[in-house]
Amino acid sequence: MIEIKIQSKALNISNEMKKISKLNADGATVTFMGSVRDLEYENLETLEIEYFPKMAKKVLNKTAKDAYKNWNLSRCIIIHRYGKLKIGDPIVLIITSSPHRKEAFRANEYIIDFLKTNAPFWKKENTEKKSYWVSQKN
Amino acid sequence: MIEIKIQSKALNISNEMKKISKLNADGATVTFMGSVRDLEYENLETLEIEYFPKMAKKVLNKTAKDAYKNWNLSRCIIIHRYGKLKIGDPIVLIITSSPHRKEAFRANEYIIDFLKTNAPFWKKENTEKKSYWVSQKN
Amino acid sequence: MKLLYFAKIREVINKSEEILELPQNINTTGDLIKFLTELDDIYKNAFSDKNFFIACDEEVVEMDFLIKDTKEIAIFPPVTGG
Amino acid sequence: MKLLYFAKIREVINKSEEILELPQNINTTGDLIKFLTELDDIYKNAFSDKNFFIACDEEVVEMDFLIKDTKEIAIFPPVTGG
Repeated sequence: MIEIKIQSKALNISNEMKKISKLNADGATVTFMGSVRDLEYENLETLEIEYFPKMAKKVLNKTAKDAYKNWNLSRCIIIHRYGKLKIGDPIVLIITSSPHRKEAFRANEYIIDFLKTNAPFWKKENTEKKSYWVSQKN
Repeated sequence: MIEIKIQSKALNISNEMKKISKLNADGATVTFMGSVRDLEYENLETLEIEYFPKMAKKVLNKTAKDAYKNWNLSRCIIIHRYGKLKIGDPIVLIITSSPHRKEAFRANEYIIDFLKTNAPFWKKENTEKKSYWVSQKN
Repeated sequence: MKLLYFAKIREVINKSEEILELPQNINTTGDLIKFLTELDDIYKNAFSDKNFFIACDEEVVEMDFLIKDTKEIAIFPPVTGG
Repeated sequence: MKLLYFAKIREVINKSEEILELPQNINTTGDLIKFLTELDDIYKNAFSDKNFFIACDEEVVEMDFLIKDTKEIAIFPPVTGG
């Protein structure tokens, strides 16, 4: 089962986990959640996420499919938010299930790594004084 | 923040995630959940987990502390169930948070690997006909 | 040709998309970038740091990609999602 | 000495714990296992596959561990949690 969502509405982690818990005879489930962090030297007011809808959907779908096949997953969920977020808000949620934990871990990490360097989303940090486009790092 | 629980009552994943979501300005959160799987050639009726309470608590605490220190975590939660479980029930939940995802992944995998080979828990599979103590693999 | 711009590049060009009639001699993505930078300083500024990607019909391509069958070209800075 | 048994070993010995008076010449964990296997076939059966661990006061130790300061010794099969 593959599920991809790109949404502006808040990410309801516990709802997603409730769904998982209901059908979790998979052995191992790994979840990655990335959230908005505060800045080091300034206060973040909002984080804005812009994206290229058609391509983002394509890239996330392909990433999920590759992971699903390569690591023999039984489930793969990717949810990514766009729009204006606040500190602590989840940005991305990746859930991978497999009979074996190594596969679930490897697949999950592959997806977030690939997504960070290939999925067309861009972050802008708005502080009280200024706005900055986040630059790519790793 | 380190939290260790060993409990017979059902593991409420979505509640744990709700707690996390409320204070998740950590950047990266990785969750591992291990659940009861069905057997390959027979139907599992229950999975019984026996444990050595005093030592289990000690081992989980030490594992969490080591991971917390080595990967610079901001949070580490380990919950392990004992008693009689059914197919699909979560057995173990490990949550690791860190500013950086690599640390959260590495710490989480370290904890589950260490726990599987060092924490004094034992699984017994009860089918309609027989009971088997699970043997260690990896 | 339909062109899409995202993030910082969108801000510098001050457009999220536009349709441009391209001259006959524009064959590759590299030709397109050269054409735009010569068209107006606003594009020159947007592409000056060379830190951008080009996607033809949602596939990232190199500067020698032949665009004759492309419907839509997106130009954007390195992605920062996740 | 207080002895604790878990899982399959508990089942074979048919006790989860017991207190045994150990002879003076039992110095190491290895001595203890030898003493028990000679005491009764039930222990011999429990330890016959050599696939067990010994924890002295909740720390896993080798067969040459000196037990004179130990309060509690647990014997159990390889763990299978997680």
